[in-house]
Amino acid sequence: MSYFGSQLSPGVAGNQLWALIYISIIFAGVSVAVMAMNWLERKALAHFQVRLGPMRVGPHGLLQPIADALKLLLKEDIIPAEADQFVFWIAPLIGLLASFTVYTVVPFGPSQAVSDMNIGILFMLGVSSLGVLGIVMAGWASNSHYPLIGALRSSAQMVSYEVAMGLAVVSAILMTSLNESGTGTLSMIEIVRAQQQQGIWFIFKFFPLGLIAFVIFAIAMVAETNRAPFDLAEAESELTAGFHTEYSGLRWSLFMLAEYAAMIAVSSIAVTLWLGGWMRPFPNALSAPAWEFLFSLFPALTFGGLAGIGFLGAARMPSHSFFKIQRAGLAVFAALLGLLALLLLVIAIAGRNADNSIAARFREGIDYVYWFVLKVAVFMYLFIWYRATWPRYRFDQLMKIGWKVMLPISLGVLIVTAIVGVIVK
Amino acid sequence: MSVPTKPEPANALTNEVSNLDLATSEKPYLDSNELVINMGPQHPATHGVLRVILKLDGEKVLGTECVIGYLHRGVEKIAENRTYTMFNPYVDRMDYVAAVSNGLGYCEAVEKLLNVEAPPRAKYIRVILTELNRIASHQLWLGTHALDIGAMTPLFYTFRDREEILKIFEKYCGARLTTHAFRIGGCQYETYAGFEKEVENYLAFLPPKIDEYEALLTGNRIWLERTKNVGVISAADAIALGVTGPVLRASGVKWDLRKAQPYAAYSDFDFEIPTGKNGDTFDRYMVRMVEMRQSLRIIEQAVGRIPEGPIMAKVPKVIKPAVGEIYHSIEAPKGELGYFIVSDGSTQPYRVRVRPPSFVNLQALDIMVRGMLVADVVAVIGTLDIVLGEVDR
Amino acid sequence: MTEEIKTPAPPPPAGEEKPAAEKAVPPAQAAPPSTPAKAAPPAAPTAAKTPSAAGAATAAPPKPAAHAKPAGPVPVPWSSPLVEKYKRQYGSGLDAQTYLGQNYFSVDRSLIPNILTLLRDEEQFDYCVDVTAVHYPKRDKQFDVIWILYSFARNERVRVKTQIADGESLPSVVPIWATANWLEREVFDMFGIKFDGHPDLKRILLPEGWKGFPLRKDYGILQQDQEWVHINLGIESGQ
Amino acid sequence: MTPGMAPVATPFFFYLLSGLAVLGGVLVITRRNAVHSALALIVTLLAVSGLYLMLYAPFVAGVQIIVYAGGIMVLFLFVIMLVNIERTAKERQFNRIWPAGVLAAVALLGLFVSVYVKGKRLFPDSNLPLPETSNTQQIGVMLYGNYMFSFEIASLLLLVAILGAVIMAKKRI
Repeated sequence: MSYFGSQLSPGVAGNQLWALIYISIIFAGVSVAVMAMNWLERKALAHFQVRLGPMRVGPHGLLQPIADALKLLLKEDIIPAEADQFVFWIAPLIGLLASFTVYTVVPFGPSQAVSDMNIGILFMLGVSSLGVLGIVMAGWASNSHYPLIGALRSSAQMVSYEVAMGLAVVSAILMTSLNESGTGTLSMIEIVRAQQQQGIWFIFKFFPLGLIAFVIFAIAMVAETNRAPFDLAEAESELTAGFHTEYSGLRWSLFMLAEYAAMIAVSSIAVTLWLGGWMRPFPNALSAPAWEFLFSLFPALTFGGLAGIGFLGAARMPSHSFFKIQRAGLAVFAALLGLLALLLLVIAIAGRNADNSIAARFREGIDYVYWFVLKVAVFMYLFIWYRATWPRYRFDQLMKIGWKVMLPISLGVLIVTAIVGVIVK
Repeated sequence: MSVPTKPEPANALTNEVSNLDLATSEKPYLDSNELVINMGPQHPATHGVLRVILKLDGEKVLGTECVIGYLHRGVEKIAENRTYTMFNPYVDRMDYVAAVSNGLGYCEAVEKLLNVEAPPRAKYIRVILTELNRIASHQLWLGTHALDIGAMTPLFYTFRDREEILKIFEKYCGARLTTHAFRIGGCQYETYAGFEKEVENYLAFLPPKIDEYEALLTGNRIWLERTKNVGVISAADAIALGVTGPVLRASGVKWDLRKAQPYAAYSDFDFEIPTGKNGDTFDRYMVRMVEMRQSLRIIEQAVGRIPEGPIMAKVPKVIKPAVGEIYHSIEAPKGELGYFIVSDGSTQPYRVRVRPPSFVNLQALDIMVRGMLVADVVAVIGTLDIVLGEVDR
Repeated sequence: MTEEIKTPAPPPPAGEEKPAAEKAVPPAQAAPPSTPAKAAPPAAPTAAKTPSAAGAATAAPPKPAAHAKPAGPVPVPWSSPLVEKYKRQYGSGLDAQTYLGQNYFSVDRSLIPNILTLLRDEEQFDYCVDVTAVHYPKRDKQFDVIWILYSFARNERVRVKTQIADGESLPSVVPIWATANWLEREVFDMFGIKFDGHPDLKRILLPEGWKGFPLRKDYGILQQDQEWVHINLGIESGQ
Repeated sequence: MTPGMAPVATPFFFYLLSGLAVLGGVLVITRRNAVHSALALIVTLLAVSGLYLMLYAPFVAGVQIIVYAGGIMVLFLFVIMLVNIERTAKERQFNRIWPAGVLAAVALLGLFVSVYVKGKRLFPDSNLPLPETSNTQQIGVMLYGNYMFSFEIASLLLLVAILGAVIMAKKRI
């Protein structure tokens, strides 16, 4: 338990036990987040489209992801006769592995990360770029034309957008070097710290340079994760289901898991690089203890609000005996949320003094994770919003945007950022 | 009416179409050029059971071949074994999203053969229902077309609004899709109480919804990129290929049977024929969007002055047209829908030939997608607005 | 409904009844007057009928049709400058008639590619609406093949028909109108009429390898290619 | 990697990664299916990048993953997938000059062995100090300072190669 008081991430501190615990927590957390995202996507998309979405399994379909997961687990796992068995079998695992490995360096807080590598961002980009291997292998191993075309599209798309993405990332890293010592960093935690020191999120740095780089990254990350409007690899109207046409059951669900995990991962990169990572809004300007306390109430307020919505929903259910169980379920769910809110409130109040007490440490950690997750959640919502709004790009247009628009702009932003950085220094 | 230029001799269009070498028997070593993929008959974007064999170079389409007939029910053969009246409901099953138009065409053709004319009140009701059906058909087209191009949301909006039309149909004749709304000689049903009110409500209801569709699509950059200069067909090619309806009009030919050879009561109404310039997918989209608004205009004029009077002409109980043959066509939502009926003087038609617009329009797919990408094939199939029930009959 | 603009009031004699008159038309065909009465509305778009006028017009004609069985309108010769011209050119191989205001040529099989080419090139019938056929099993020349043409410039429709025997083929009109490709394939599919020079004459709606031509009159409505069904679907019958 | 972090089971990981790399290498040349070969190559590249990490060269390791495993190999696969695999799989992979290949391999092995045996004399046995901090900056200084010219020459060479490839592949530009 020597680690417990330290301000380092377990990987850096060399504490393997806590690293393992963190890994488990993050793995479970991401899996739950994927399920929540699944539900949220279906619900939000439905409401965009004048529908209700899942309503039957659990109150307001809350248990739908569980039902889906169960169904997928129990489904027959079909491997096409002419498929390359081994590659077909291993492809989803590679995708999953790549998208989950990335989380080792995602900084949910200054010490709330599995590890802090000094090449953190490089590691993230590198490993997430391995995810495409899973798609390519799946497409090829299926031995079918639609998956093959999906895989070809996907690989070309990812390789193209990685370039613009990387250049945008570099321009953010360049900004980290604008300190006294003049040394930048690739470490995810240090990047956030640099923003803290410079007192500005990089999205607002050298306005509009940071914003442009951020926008480029935000576009490229949608392309990287094969989401609408860049979901050509799985364009259902053209390629039925693209690279996973031949997949079913558990293996298919692994692809979905990998896709959503990758979405969360790239959003984490964006949050870390441009949106101040775990930092709450205005940590420098509004640093008085009163402000600190006010902001630390946000987690409790959020869950309280969710609980309130849950109770409202339960109250608004039709008073028919059919809805008895649903109403009760929703009420229990809301009550759980309320309890969580209460717990968070207690922690926030108990840890309001910035001493080194356990409560204060807890409160801090919760704040960090809360703000980080909130920022990531905004991106998740954007992903859904994009999907509901836009048609799909065509392949050549996608390439055109990647190479002829995004690449020059990101290169230009990089150069201008460098020049401005030198001048400012 | 603008007269298009005389079409080129059509050899270039057709000769290559069919000799598609699908059996790529001798592949050179490290051959990476041609990929033959089979799109359909079960495919999300082929609007039913169309099967398109695509020959691709990477993603570029080198040639297509349509394989149709999966939904062939022998409608024309059935017609020869049914009386004129009995065959009437069958026509609804061809273009089932525009069943009212099919019925109108058939009833008018038989009426013409019988040399009777529906009373004016019936004609007005026919116009209102047909135009409502045209809007419903275009809405369904818009939703599925947008879905093909990847925009999910318009589908649900258009279905929501189409529902209101189907409700009117249901109240009028009890059916929503295959309505069998008209009878030979007029209409069977008088309008229900409140019919005019509901239609007028719909007239006020729809324009903001069309604005909504347009807000989602018309100015959308991705939509523009996906539709502009995609699936271009020139006026000359369109005429040579017998393409009709919005597809022809989008190529710049201002030709609409409702104006050119007015039937029912269309000569009473004031409306415009929208045309496009480039004959690309975007023009076809715009033409149909404007057509919806023009249909509303027609309905608005018609519903205000439905004449009083009978709804059924005096037609014999047993329909036995004299020996002879007749061709009658109407402007269905998809194009020229024609019926060629041969009578031998008996109670059953000797031959009924349906000239289906979807069938003929689908022929244009090949020249529209050559040299384009796979994604455009999907867009073009959508923009042709085919209904396989009508293609295969 | 406007094709008949040029048609003057037709003289009573009905001319030779080549067309659909395979089953002898009963002699009592005293009805010609009713034809022009009904089928001559003025030029198209202005033909707004007032309700009363239309009502009066429609009330009359059905009555004779209701009593005397097939006593309907009969085809009358169609005379127009176009017809005169072609008659001079081709003489007896060509006949032009009007039925219920719709004009058609009945031409000899030998004239087929020429007259259609002329109609497109000289008379601007640039749109081939349909190609279809009718089967008359009791006739020597069993099939009527019909081309329905339309001219955008003239806003006029015309039909061209010809008779061929079973087994005879026709020249394809695909070089004239590209649209005829599928339409001819359908005629081939349904009637077994071959078109020479068609780029890809094969079945279109029925599967390849199907035996029989369903729209021939000797093909029963319940009939199907049992062998094909058995081999390809693995069931005894599709009925 | 970072000061304070104890090297974990170094010999074990070294042998594991080396073994993987060698195994991957063997699979690359023995698999008949080109896609399987490419996948084996990816394993080798990843193992090598692990070795880089053990040598305290995280930047090189990261670049190895991004450029080789994530970029180049994807392009490899991209090309291989378009190729008619069935035919390549059926054909004999070894042609008549395989004895020459074996000879070369034996010679290389001999070289390695001799270096290993005489290594002490060739390379002075000195425990080089491990880098205290991230060596990313040092790499940058080297590339854009000391070895600027050769770096630029290399990039020029790559540009020429790209142009050549485009000209050879495109029938018409």
